[in-house]
Amino acid sequence: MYVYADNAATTKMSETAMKTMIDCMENYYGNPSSLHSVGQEAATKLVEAREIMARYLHANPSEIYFTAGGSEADNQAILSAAAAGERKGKKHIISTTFEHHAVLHTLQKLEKQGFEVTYLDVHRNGLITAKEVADAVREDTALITIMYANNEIGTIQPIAEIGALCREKKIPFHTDAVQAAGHIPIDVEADQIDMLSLSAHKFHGPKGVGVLYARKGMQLVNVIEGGAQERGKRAGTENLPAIVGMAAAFRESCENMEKNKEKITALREQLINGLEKIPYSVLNGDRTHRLPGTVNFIFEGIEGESLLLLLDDKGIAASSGSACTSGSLDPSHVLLSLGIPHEVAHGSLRLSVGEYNTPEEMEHIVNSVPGIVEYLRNMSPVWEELKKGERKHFLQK
Amino acid sequence: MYVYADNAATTKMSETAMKTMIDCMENYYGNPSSLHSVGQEAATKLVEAREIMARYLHANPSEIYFTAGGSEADNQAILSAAAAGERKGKKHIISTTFEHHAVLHTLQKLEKQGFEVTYLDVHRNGLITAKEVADAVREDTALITIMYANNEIGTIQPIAEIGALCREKKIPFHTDAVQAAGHIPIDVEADQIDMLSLSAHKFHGPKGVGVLYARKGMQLVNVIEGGAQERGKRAGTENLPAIVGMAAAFRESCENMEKNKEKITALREQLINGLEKIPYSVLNGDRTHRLPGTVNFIFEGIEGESLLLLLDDKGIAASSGSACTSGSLDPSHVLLSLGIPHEVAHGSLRLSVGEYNTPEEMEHIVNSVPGIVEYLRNMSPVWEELKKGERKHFLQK
Amino acid sequence: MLYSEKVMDHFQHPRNVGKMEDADGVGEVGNAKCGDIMKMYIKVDDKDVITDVKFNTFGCGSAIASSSMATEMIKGKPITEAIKLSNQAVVEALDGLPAHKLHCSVLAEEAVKAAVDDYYTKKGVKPKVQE
Amino acid sequence: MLYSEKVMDHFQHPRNVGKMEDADGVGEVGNAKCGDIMKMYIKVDDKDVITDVKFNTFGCGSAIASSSMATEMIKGKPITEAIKLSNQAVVEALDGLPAHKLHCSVLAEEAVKAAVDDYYTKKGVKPKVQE
Ligand SMILES: Cc1ncc(COP(=O)(O)O)c(C=O)c1O
Ligand SMILES: Cc1ncc(COP(=O)(O)O)c(C=O)c1O
Repeated sequence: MYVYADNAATTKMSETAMKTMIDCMENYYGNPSSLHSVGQEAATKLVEAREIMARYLHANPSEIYFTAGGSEADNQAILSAAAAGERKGKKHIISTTFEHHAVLHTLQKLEKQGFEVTYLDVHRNGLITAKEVADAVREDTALITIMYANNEIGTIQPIAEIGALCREKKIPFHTDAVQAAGHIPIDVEADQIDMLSLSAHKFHGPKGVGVLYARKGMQLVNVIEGGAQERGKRAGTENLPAIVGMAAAFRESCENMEKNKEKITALREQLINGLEKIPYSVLNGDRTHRLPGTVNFIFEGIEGESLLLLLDDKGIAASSGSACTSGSLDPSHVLLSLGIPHEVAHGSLRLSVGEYNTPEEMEHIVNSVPGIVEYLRNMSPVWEELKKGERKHFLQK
Repeated sequence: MYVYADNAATTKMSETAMKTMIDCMENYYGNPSSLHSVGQEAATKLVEAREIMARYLHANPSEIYFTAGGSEADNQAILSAAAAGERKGKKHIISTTFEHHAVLHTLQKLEKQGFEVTYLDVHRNGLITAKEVADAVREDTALITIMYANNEIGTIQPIAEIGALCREKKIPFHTDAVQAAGHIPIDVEADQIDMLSLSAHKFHGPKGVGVLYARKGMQLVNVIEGGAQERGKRAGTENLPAIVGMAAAFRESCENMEKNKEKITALREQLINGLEKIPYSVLNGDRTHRLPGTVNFIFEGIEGESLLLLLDDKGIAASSGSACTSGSLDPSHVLLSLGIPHEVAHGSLRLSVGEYNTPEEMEHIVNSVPGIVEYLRNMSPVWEELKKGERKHFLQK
Repeated sequence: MLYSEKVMDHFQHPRNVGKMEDADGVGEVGNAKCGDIMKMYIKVDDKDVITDVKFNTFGCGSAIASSSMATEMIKGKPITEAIKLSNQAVVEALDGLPAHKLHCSVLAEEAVKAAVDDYYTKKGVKPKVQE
Repeated sequence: MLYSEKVMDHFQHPRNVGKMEDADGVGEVGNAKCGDIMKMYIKVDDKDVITDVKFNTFGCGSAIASSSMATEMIKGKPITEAIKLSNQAVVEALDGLPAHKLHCSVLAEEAVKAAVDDYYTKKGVKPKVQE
């Protein structure tokens, strides 16, 4: 049995998305900017894809900008709001400590250019409140950017409340919805979102394509200069096969969302119930305000990479916020921002499941993890010291 | 018969590239940054693709950066050299008047930031000389960026000579090789190129993927901030299916280059010989220093868009630098930069052919164009005036 | 698709193309630099009704289609009605034009007005075109 | 692949894992904050030869593999040879390590030296580890 439980990293393409994409590569290879019929048929496909994306986000097609992925969309949204703010002398941004690097590194770039950023604490449960956002608002706040759902621990923020606040204060609101899109309902109208990023490969669409939703009236700056594609806001020959593949995947995900959500939530609960029995373990992030398919545990006394490799050996693909998986010395900034000490943050495991997974697979995971954790603990001098009381436990039980 | 003669706009994917890409989507869907075997198998594919691109450019794999296309690569190359130059107080750039918009618009952005750009005249034949570049060099020249081959008229610049000059003067040299790559031999070592952009969909690879080659030691700035992909220089989950598809297409194009070049050149000559018989027409760009497959003609007294639409009606897909095809009021900046007056620049026709075209198709084009030109001229008040001598001819014959 | 079926029909099968040697009014608008020139010829009977109309156009698909449509719309109409032809009416009759092509319909309107203008001038009547 | 077959072999089947109650020398290096701790136990006979060695490691795949490899490389060797074990030798024996994992081999080298250090200290001999 091989269990792919790393859907938050990337997903396998759906058959529908794949078929749509292949059909486009074979039959609609024209450049949508070309006047001849090969080009104009491609242009028609582009229009259709834009309409589909808009429909399921409750947006207008003219508010959809195709990008090469979530990172690019994040960069463009933030740089655009910053440029607009700067023109009015506003150089303050509100965000959180546990955003994706596509957001954080863009914010850091802006800090070097004189912007000030307030990074809201996300607490032990990985949630912020609209009140905390409101308290951080200043006269010169140019942008509030808060992710819809976190990629490592899966917590979902109160986006509609934050949206309402931003609208009231007339501050542009961007949300990185890369983990949320296709998995939980998103309504940019109801949520009062001004800009939103998503990436197709997180919902069984192709890689290398995403959307920046930007509400009418938002002024965008280009991340990529050149031709007049995407109404002059994103240059480069349109990646039509990927775009139509994304639209097909998004439609499929949204149409089946309720059904999938129910199924995936059950798988997630199976995992949580099984894994929380492991002594000295903890589930990261709020128990209920979370994505249907994302689970993140810490096991004291072990290091995440070893756990991953041994799980892989048992046919389970998972991920970790361990330092060793990223090549840096610090464990993931997400885990640290929850207030988890370095010592235990290294021992994290993320399992992210989707509609292609089965209860049998969850059983396999639940049966495999405890033994591996025990094996690694037995090899670990840290565990030895914890047992002997020479070291203090961070976790309960 | 349907003749696709717009290969400079975009190409149909090769079967090899398509198969490679589909195989990757189905079997190597993992995230190359993931530690489990699904991810590591993807990582291996990524390494292989990088090696292939490097091999056929005569570069080192560590000098290959995957981007979402030619435009992004152009932006990043130019912004990087500008940033490096600025640190040394160098804010002068040399380019040409007929670069692609991905280059020109990036240069214009830099001009707003205080850079000075010398745009070399490309003359009536669409060629510059290394001497002209040398004459433009200043103490504070931070970058020389000159396209390998022009996208509208197909002329090829003396890149090796310019490369040698740049190396001698120790000025970074970037070339937009989007039209050249896969069609004529490129050797970054021999040509002494420091940075180079290419885009897969111009050589039967997938859309939405390209390469920025940057010689060891070139300092890159990020166009897209975020994760540590591409050695920290280009964030975003790698678009692996497109990347391996590009590598497959590039290998195929390079391996078959000699054979294809011969075939395509013959097709091109068939077109030129046929079309230059049309009275008051002219071939744009140097007769010999040109891409194997690109032909650009002007026919006096007519407007390009009408010509394209009527050609399409006869099953011929072509393009034009007419103002009407771009939505602007001016005809293509490329044609104007050749010194062609607006009045005739509107009447241009670009035919770009490739190895999938046949002599029969060329015959169909050569047989169709004259009649359509005549029809449109008969409808044109301009032609009437030219005939009567009320208007002066710009073109001969 | 860039153009409506109507536009494509009028572009591919333009009505009333050609010169008219004995026109009562001729109007030429646009210029070659901008890539559009329309020349319109009208034949007017003694009841000020446009009995025939012809055009020659140098321009893009929508320029040719707009000219063709305009000629159809004024043919058989009294001059007083023809000069009321608006570019919006041409656009509507064509089932729409892309935003960046609307100027073609404006040219068609202007060409009609120029031809009528010329007709009045030739007749020595003060042109009523500009209201 | 991230790791060589050798690394994977030593990670999946680590040699000499465990504690040693009656060790002649024990060394612990690294710290939990950084995510790597290695503890090494050696048994030394009266001819200063390492007759047995064990390790416990908290850390990533390459940390475990480096520990395992290091124990194999010093087992049965005279102390004087063991203290010459370099991290490069461990890396080579493992058929390489990814650049950002090289510190694991350094830890392994340090763990051996710390154990030998401890052995000398216990024997009351001036340690010769740092040369
Ligand atoms: C010369 C040249 N440079 C850059 C580009 C941009 O490439 P892409 O559309 O793949 O971003 C193109 C083609 O569109 C081109 O022909
Ligand atoms: C929350 C979040 N934001 C942004 C991204 C970046 O998306 P992409 O890799 O498609 O650029 C990701 C995934 O990598 C993500 O999980």
